[in-house]
Amino acid sequence: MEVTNAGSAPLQWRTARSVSGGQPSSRVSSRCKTWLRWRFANAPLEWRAPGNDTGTTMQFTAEHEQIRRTLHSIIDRDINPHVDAWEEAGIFPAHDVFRKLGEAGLLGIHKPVEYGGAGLDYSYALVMAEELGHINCGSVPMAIGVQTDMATPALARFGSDELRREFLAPSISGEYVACLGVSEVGAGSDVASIKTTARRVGGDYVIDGGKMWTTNGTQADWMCLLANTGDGPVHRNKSLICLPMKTRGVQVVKKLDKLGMRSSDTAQIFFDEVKVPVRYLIGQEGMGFTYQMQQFQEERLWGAISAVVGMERLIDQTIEYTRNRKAFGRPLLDNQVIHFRLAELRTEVETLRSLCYRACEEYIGGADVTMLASMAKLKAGRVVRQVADGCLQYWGGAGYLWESPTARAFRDTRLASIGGGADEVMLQIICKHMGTLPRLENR
Amino acid sequence: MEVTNAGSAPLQWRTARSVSGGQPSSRVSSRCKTWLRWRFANAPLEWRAPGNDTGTTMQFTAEHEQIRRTLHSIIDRDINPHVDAWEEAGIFPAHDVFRKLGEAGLLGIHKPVEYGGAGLDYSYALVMAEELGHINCGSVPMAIGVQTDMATPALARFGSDELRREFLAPSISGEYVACLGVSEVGAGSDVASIKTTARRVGGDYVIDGGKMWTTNGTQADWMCLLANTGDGPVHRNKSLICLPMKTRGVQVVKKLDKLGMRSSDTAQIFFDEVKVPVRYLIGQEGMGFTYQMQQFQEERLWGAISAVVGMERLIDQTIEYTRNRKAFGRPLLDNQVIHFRLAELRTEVETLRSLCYRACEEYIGGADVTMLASMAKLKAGRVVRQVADGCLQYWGGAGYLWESPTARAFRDTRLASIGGGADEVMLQIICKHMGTLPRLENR
Amino acid sequence: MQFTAEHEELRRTWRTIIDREINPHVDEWEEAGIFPAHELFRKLGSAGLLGVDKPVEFGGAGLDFSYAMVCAESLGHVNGGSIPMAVGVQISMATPALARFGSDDLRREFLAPSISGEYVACLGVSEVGAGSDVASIKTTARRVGGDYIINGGKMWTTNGTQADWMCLLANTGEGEAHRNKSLICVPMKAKGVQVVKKLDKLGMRASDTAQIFFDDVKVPIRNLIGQEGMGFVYQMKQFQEERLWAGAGTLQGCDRIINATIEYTRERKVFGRPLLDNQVIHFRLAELKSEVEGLRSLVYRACEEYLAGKDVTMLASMAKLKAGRLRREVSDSCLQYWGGAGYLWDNPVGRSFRDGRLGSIGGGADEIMLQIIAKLMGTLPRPEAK
Amino acid sequence: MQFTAEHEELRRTWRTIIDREINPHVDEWEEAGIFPAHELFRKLGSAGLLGVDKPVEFGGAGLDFSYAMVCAESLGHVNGGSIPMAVGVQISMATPALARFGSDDLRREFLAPSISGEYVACLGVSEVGAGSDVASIKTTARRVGGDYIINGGKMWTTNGTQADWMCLLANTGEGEAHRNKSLICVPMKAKGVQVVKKLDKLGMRASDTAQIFFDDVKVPIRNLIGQEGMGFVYQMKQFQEERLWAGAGTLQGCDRIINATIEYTRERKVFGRPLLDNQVIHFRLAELKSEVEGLRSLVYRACEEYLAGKDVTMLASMAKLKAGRLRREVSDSCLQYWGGAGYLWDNPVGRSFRDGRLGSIGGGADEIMLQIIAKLMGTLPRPEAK
Repeated sequence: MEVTNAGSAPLQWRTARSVSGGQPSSRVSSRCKTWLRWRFANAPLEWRAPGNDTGTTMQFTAEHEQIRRTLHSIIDRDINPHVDAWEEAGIFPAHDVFRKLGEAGLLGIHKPVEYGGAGLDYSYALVMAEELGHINCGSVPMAIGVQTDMATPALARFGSDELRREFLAPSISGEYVACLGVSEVGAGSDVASIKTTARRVGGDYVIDGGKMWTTNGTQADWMCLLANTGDGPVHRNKSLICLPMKTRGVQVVKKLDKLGMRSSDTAQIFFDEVKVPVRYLIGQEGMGFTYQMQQFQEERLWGAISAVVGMERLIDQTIEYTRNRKAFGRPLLDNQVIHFRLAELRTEVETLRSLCYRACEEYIGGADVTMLASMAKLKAGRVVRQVADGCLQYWGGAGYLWESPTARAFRDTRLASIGGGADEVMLQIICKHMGTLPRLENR
Repeated sequence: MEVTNAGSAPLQWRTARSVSGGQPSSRVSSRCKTWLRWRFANAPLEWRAPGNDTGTTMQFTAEHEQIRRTLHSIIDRDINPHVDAWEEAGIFPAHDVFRKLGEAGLLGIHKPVEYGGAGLDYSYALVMAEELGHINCGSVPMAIGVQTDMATPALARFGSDELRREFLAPSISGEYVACLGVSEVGAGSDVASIKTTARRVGGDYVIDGGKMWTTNGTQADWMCLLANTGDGPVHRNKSLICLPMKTRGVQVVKKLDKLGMRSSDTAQIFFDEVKVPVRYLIGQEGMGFTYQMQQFQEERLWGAISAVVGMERLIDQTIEYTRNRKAFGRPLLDNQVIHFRLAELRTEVETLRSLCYRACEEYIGGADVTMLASMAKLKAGRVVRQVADGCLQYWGGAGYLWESPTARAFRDTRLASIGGGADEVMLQIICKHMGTLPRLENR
Repeated sequence: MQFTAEHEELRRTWRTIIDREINPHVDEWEEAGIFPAHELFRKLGSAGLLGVDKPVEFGGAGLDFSYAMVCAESLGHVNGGSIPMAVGVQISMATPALARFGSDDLRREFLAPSISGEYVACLGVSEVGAGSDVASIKTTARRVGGDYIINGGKMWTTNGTQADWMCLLANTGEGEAHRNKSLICVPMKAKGVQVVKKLDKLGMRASDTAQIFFDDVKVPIRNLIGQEGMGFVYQMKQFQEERLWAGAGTLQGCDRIINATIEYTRERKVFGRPLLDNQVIHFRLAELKSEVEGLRSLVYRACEEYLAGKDVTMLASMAKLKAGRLRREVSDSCLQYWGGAGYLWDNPVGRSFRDGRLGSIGGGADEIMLQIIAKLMGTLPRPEAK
Repeated sequence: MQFTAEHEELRRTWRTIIDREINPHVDEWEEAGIFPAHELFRKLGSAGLLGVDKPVEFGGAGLDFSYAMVCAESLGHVNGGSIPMAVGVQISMATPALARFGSDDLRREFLAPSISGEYVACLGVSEVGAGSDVASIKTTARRVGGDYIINGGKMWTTNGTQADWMCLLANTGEGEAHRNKSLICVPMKAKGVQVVKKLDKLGMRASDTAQIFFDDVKVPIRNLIGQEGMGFVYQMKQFQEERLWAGAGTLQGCDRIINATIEYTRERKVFGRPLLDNQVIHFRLAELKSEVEGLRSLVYRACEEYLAGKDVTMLASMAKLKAGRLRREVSDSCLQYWGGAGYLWDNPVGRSFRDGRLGSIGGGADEIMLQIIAKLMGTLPRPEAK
């Protein structure tokens, strides 16, 4: 392009906005709207048409708000009052909680309408994930995330109708609890190196091996299992299989005792000649690794956005605590290092939120957001630790007490940089996308 | 040892202190004391015998204080008044300055008495390096450091008497300016891969190649050159050679224009069939790499300790500036983020100083301090950048002005993590000592 | 943020003009300590680049702020911070208030030629004793007959030695510090305006920064922008765009430095393999890139909300804060991997290290951003909250 | 710091006793939320480990403080922070003032059995409303006849449910806050002492931390340590040793965690090679080790100066600050490389993560250290400098 021609460009631009802008990004199909109306019929109606949208994306609609409100009321009524007891018990009643969420339509927000989902776009799922931060711990949100964004996306996308009726529909209604079987003792971050096998014998798969770090593992009705179904190259020999947990040969060996996430049951599981029919295969045989990588994309975005509100709340609670707490004759909060530090942390939180929103927009727009989602997951892991650690500091001894929100956050958030692909795995993925990973490692 | 026996141990300990402690660590030989008396005869005498030492090491004696005072008066009279002009000129008159330091006996503090040195232990050299921080820039201390701790230790330790008379003595008296020829265009941190060669032809070495990043390079009278004198394995084919810079074939190609250290002349130098007699070899042929590694040990410790006082001064200047500067009706310094941050920085500075002192003690005690010296160098590089950057911030626009002490520190200190072995090289050395470097890299 | 073809067109135009008219000259301008503002601005003006979000009546393109933001981002392609800063003053710091609140006469006189590139503008807010603390400025403009008589001085004035006019903030009354100030267009050739010295700075060395004195400078009262006494309020609004500009302006510069470092470390071999193959290097660059994308998202989000008519003071201040911090981190970290080469005077990363250091100081230091954020979070103690 | 053969002997003794009597039981004590202080202290007492720097007359070894520091450092070998903390209270927090200023009678009654391990001591300084702000405690000890009548309460009392006596700081007068306090030995069985609850903490789970109330508790006046009204001053001196202890106590714990991580990552293979071979991992561990050696040097230097009779408040506070920060950094960074295994409850690094978090809070939070350092640097504003 010639610079001399550029002079005339403004003529074009002058009307640009009126052409390109201003179009409502009406993401909610009319069928879905009906569904939403029905689902949220008993909630206070402050309804307005999504057409009011200004055309800039990530402008939240009344439907988004509706989801927020519905989730809040369930959290306030059915979850938060019990969290302390569940943390003490080392488990929470997943079936009870999921049934309530399922009845409210919250477990299938972006799942197909045919199986009880709402068929909404990912921005609605994102809002759901974000609002889970209102729960007073990390375990329950994580369990819900496994159900909605980690164990079911591949099934919803690639599963046969029959399989979706059998496993997806009851997972959306909340009747079934799902878990994800990817990590193993010797293969945490290095998914390609899993050892569990599923051999075809007649019309069955015969499964041997074991899984580790399985969230919801002691309560789950079925597992979305990744296993080696062939001998080929490691990225093409794996399959995803729906495995009912009551099948003979499945042993839940132990509930792992963890630093945090104490109300979440995390299991180690063994498979000893477990037989499931071949029709339990999700999509095509050999495509498991690929499906799982796609599934991870949503898991990562979920992991990032679900951290935001919890951090905001912790910062707010810290503001409140330090405002009331006096030392040397004035509120702790009046210490400049404290209110400045909280401002820094809030800045990091808003940056993370913006990154998640942007990734979500691009995802909805059909882009591959592996890099942005990995960045968001990485950043989330870093920031939650900073926030939990930073806030705890200003509570002093009180923050160190076992049941203080800061101590719980400190324990729970430490997982964020480890679970669902450690920070270092995210860095590796980002490097790959930047084209900076050395050949040797770049497989 | 049996725990049951441990009960009687206190009996032993009770007298421990009186046995092991309390001995004066009289490091100054009587000959040296005489030398010191003579050297510092015209300085105000507040002399006391070193026997007053309490026995804990790194207890400074009157001699240490004497060195400090002598150096201070030279800095105040002959250096600091001219620094701004030298910075502007992009060079400082090394011969003038070194002659003054040489006359005061400051260029040979731990060099052999036979060649004009004071023969004191390394703690005195350390004090000298520390006090160089009183100079208002980084360039001049660096140039002095090259003269005393980078280009001459190997010569002083391994050189023949003749060679030491020819090159070391005038470098101690300040007549000669020395430079160090190790880094090359393609070999900065990776010393083993230098390309410059010195072939034996008759009674001469014929030198070809070139050196880069040579501090004092345009003014030096001689270079302590590292060159390949053979074809063997890279750690055994190198030698150190004294190279007079006026020799035919030595071309000082250009003075490098650097981000900081603006009054230091840094040169790129080429050698085109440069002939020097074989007797200019330092120590044994093929031992150059080994000698240089030893020489680096002192260079690193020097690099670390020489950063301390400059940082302290910058912090003090920042305290003064922010105390006088008002914003929003009160001194800037009264902002808690400022005085707390300065306290953090001061803590880091004291930590670094302690690490240097400890390394020095162990070095004097005969230990191999490669690891501690590398840690000190690494830490120094990190901390000076933090201090310069942190202090500059609180000066606001004034700190951003070219000639402000913070701006100069910001430019000058950035070299600390790069020159004399970058941070990453230090990390590699530390890893090697920790036994954590992978085999592949561990050569 | 949904970018249109027009946004992309704008980016391309900037890129072409930067490659042709700016980058080839930056080194010599850095050496000279100044750049030919009139000459360059006229070129930018002819290309329609100085008024994308300014009213059509005065030569602008009448587009929304997202286009100005694209300008800021595109300028990151310039090899150095001076020119982007100078252009930023012209587009988003000295002119937004005039464009929004100025009379038609005033806009014809000062805005139109600033959009065409005929005039160079500067902003007169900071003073020797009042950098970040804007409310405490001392310069006065007294009404005498039909004129303002201006006395005092300004400090840290970007474009100060070349500017044709200044958007001046001065005290026009005695009242409360937030209601006694006005913005006034001051022709720099007016009698009594003295440009005392060009400041010698650590970085931004191609940008002329001046200290300026006013000694009984007379300007007609019609040079007042908008209403008398509203200057502080206008300036605070103008700051909002300045901060978004600062956030956006950091993005592509960081990308450029990161990319240059990738390229350099890929070529450069140490211990027999590319420097880039060191895991600490490619991981660190990935970390930095993640931070840049985080900032980018924050800037885009703030811009969207600003376009939607919301008060984005908090998000804009966060973006400015994060931008200042991040530019320093990126420059410092990348420089490290260039080794000695990064320490050479003309190295682009070294220049970013010097230039970028201003980001946390100029246009409201980090601490001021923190104060604003704390205030909006309701956590600033009363006595400090003036 | 020149360590003698005796220092080495002391280290070996600690190591042996820790390997035999402590580490095998830590997991069960953690589970139980308490450890058998009397049983353990008696063993330590018999080995002469509870009084190395205490007067020979009362069963101590009469050595200098460097030996106490070696105790602190050696305790880092314990797999968890609770026991070192409990021992630290006994050796360097609750007893130094008594040892230095107490009457012979009082020392025979409370110090001697604390050195032999018969008695468990606790320190009563922090209160619900006065953690870091010691001067503002509310507990009072009024003189009535030959007795003090004590009312009030203490919070965060380590060893609180098992202690035989408390070194109590209470207000014994009305005057100025720094001159109206005294230290008093209070037998925990005295009538009116109520140990209300064992606090349930994030970490240090084998340590019993109590909240304690005093309701008209009578103790004879001869239980006063030193002079009345000097309590604040004594306590400040006692804090100096406490801080050095905290600095020294962090060193070997950090070493232990780093070494365990090296060992683990060397064994653990990912993508076909040891985790440790990742450059980001071995470089990061090198960086952490450098910081640990920096802290070690600072602690040794402070100790030397303390032995030489200097006031080391500043260096000790710096050591405490740096120790708190560093322990968190080391635990957090190392945990990362253990992945899921580090997140398991009984993992030593996970425990260090929980336990170590107290370092920046207990014994004067980081912010208090900063305040002290700022005060000694002369940079604390007047109004805050009480």
